[in-house]
Amino acid sequence: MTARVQTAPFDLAAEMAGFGLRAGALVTFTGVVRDDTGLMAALEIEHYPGMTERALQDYGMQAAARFDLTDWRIIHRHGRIPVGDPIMMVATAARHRHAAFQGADYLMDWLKSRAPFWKREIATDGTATWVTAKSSDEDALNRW
Amino acid sequence: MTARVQTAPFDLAAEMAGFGLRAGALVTFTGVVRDDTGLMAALEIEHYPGMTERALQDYGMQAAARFDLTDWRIIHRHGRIPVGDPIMMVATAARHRHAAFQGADYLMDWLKSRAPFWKREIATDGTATWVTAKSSDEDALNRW
Amino acid sequence: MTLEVLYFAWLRERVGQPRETVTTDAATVRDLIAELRAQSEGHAAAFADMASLRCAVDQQLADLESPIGSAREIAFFPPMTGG
Amino acid sequence: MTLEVLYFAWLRERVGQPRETVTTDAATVRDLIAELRAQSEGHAAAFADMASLRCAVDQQLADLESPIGSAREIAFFPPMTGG
Repeated sequence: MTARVQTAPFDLAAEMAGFGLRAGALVTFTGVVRDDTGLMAALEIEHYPGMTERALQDYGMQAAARFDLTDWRIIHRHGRIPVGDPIMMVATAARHRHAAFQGADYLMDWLKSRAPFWKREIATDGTATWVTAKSSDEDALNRW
Repeated sequence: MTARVQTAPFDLAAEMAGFGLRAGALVTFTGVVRDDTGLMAALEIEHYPGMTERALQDYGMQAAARFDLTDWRIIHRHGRIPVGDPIMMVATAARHRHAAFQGADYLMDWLKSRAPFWKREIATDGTATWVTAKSSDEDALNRW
Repeated sequence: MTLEVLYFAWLRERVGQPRETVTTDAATVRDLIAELRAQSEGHAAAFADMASLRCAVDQQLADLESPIGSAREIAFFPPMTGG
Repeated sequence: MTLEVLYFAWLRERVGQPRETVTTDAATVRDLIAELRAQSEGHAAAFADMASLRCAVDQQLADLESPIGSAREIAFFPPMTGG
């Protein structure tokens, strides 16, 4: 039941060691910096220190209550993150698979639209462009 | 894009090394032997050699086509699996998170009800009881 | 026609063996079951609950009306409990 | 009343600074914005598109009608793009 914000890379394996030990179902989601155009070098992620940690903790606790999660973990990086690197992960543990899936899916929808992070795409030529929020992410949140 | 059936334990970390490298979204599901009563020692899983491998491969390919997965992996153990040990895992990679989540969820529903595995619960006193299929698993499959 | 018939889980336990070779002219899976059921008490017990019976013809899931055709291997088992 | 006002992402870039201390009697976030907007061209640009404006009052997401009350810290930023 932990949320962490950090610049350092994380290792899915290390994070999952001992996670949700008594649960029957574990789900992880990992978001990775993607380069669709071949022109992207990195993401640069700004966040709101103080609020971020609190928001992640809140969303984790909300998900745990709603889906009866026995454990959860949220890790989100900020700073410069090169293409191919993991950006963030969530992990959920529950007795049954649907709860674990739904908990992770729900957390992702909240993180996308309600956690105070802002992404900027850094191109190989150095130009930087703020990523625009997608209305589909807002729609996804309204499912819950 | 691999399916494996094995008696040996597997390591989520090792399985995910290099998995779905170019994708933006990775989802894993791990099923673990749960002991709700404190009376269970292990699961014993029987399968249908030959058919199992073929079925897992088929379901993986179906999920990949349907959800545009860039990679997928299914590992399912058989034989005796002690409480706390991982039983099986699926991993999916896709450009976007919803596809990765749905692909993994879909695969799990297929594996639960259409992959030729049969579970027997082995109690600490040695008694063995076949696990009965749940109608909720059949319902879950009908969602797709 | 000669077929390999396989049994899994509690069907295997009731029949008392994991597989047998049968010679049959059955057209469908259902016809084959009728013949198998007559072989022993164990067979009859294995096929007592048709609602809990699943089958595969040449390693593909099938239903009771499936034709046997030139199949080599028919398997019977309870509802699967994977995952 | 003295408040810390924080800016993030392109609002920060437009305002030209990540934070400032303001003295205000604004009752709501919307009132505060009206005052801030008058401070500089950069502020006006930052608050030009109200549909793309999000805010937090004492690190809790809020809306434009939220009362400022005894809040110590108000933050303005574009729609979040985490995950």
